[in-house]
Amino acid sequence: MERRVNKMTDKKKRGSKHYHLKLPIDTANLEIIREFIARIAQNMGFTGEEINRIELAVDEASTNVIKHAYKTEDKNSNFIDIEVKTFPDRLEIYVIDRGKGFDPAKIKTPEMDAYFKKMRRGGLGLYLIKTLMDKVDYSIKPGVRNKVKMVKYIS
Amino acid sequence: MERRVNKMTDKKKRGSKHYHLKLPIDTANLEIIREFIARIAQNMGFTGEEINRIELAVDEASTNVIKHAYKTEDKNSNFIDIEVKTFPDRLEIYVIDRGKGFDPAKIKTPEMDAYFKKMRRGGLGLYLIKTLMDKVDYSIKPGVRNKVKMVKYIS
Amino acid sequence: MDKFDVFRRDVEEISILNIQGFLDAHTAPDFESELQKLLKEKRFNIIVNLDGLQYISSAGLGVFMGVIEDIRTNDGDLKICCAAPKVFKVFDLLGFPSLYEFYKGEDQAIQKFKSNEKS
Amino acid sequence: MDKFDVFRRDVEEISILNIQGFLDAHTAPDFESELQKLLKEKRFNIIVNLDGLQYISSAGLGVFMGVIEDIRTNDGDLKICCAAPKVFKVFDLLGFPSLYEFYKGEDQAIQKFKSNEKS
Ligand SMILES: Nc1ncnc2c1ncn2[C@@H]1O[C@H](COP(=O)(O)OP(=O)(O)O)[C@@H](O)[C@H]1O
Ligand SMILES: Nc1ncnc2c1ncn2[C@@H]1O[C@H](COP(=O)(O)OP(=O)(O)O)[C@@H](O)[C@H]1O
Repeated sequence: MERRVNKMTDKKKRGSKHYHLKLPIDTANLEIIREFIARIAQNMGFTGEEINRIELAVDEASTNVIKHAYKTEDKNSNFIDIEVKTFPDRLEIYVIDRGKGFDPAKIKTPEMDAYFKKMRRGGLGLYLIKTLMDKVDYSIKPGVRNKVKMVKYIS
Repeated sequence: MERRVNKMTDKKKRGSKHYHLKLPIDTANLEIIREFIARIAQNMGFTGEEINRIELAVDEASTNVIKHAYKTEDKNSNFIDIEVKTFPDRLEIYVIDRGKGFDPAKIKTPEMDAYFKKMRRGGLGLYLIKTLMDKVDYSIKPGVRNKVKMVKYIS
Repeated sequence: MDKFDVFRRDVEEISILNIQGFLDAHTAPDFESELQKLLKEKRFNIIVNLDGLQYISSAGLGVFMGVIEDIRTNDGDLKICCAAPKVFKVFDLLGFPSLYEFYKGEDQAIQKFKSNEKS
Repeated sequence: MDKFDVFRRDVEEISILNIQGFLDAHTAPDFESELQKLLKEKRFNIIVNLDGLQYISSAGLGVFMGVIEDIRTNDGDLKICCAAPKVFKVFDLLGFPSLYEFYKGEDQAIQKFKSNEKS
């Protein structure tokens, strides 16, 4: 506990810290993304359980970029960007693409009962992200910059 | 083996791939850097032994940036950049800073016997990098862009 | 050391898939294709043993969703066992325990299939 | 789960430091300070047990270099044991086995100290 308190004071002094990871559009890179965010969260003092949640949310947002943002023929010339800002009280993660974008308001939260009745597959990612993180925001500019912002507070 | 051959053909078709990692100047981030490069090397099909060498070389170059590139008071406003390009036959890694730079020609390779006699500490990093990687190049522009380029070929 | 592996064992009418490692959008197709093989062989009594599974994302959950209708239409079932707490939590978060039977151990899942056969 | 840990045990005149995890520029100061504590206590018969060490970089090697002169001047020694092949390779690459005694097991290192005492 003492250790964690020390780290926090340390961070406060230095203000927020910025991290950036840029990778080819490829599901093989999901593991790199998960390890990257897990390590940052660990260094901030998040618990194992919280780290699991953050890792999964970032995986889901990144999987969406890899699967949905670009046409297959455009994937090779594009990238996925993960920007991270750490603050004394919270972790902010931005998953960014320049792809076709989407309207988050039009994506329905799955009613799980009905979902199971129809036995659809897919459509769980955005719902999971919302459930796992403390705050989620979308900023969509198709072809320019589509951004999912996810925030987790240190409890 | 078959698996690895397949991966290679796959990569050739798609040409080189670019990766980028940008982090605060902090030894706490060395672990993130090692995991990042190890995972890329693993996905390329390097052996465990080769991955260990690549990881160590990148750690050494990154440690140098964290320790030597910036004055203490400038560390908070600066970053370490790791750029990676993967090719069908090789991995190219660039460790980049904008700090004070140095003259690699003036840094003597330690004669290990004499080194041990004097029992100095330090001075082993650049020597290790040269030993561990297949090719090493420096490009130094103090205050602008100092770059250590390291290459490892797939055997 | 592979990131994901599927091992199959057949116990009489039951097929057991032991999945290990990380099940995400990258590895989900491997799991999917093993399941599709079972369906082609008309083996509809399936246990997925998650003993060695360290991670699952919605891409992995989607594989379970994608086959269950086909399996049940053919009077079979897909039962899940041996999930680590970390992995079970993801299933649970999305309400999967209301659609799939989860068991602590593989034996219990096998017994459930066998007792149904007899009745 | 810490990234690096040092555990100390004293066996008569010998102090054993068991170092575990990752020894890099981030964790080297922790190792250094444990060694400095021993030197302050005038305990100069030191074994560093690398059994649980998974990684070492030159920052870690530098710690070994930084204390050896002081130790030997005081008629002591720092012996190293139980390095995993991956870790030993880094020491070996830089010729450390010509300056430090390496042992497979901790017992052998202890015996070496004891036989020297007697002579
Ligand atoms: N980065 C993105 N770019 C384009 N479309 C996206 C992006 N993220 C999400 N979407 C859209 O939102 C939908 C719902 O996403 P999600 O809930 O993760 O389920 P799934 O990916 O399984 O369809 C996707 O099908 C897609 O149409
Ligand atoms: N990125 C860098 N910026 C400034 N100086 C550097 C950098 N990398 C290496 N150097 C210089 O090269 C020297 C030798 O580096 P190295 O062999 O790694 O040993 P050590 O870091 O232990 O001194 C350093 O002491 C430093 O002066």
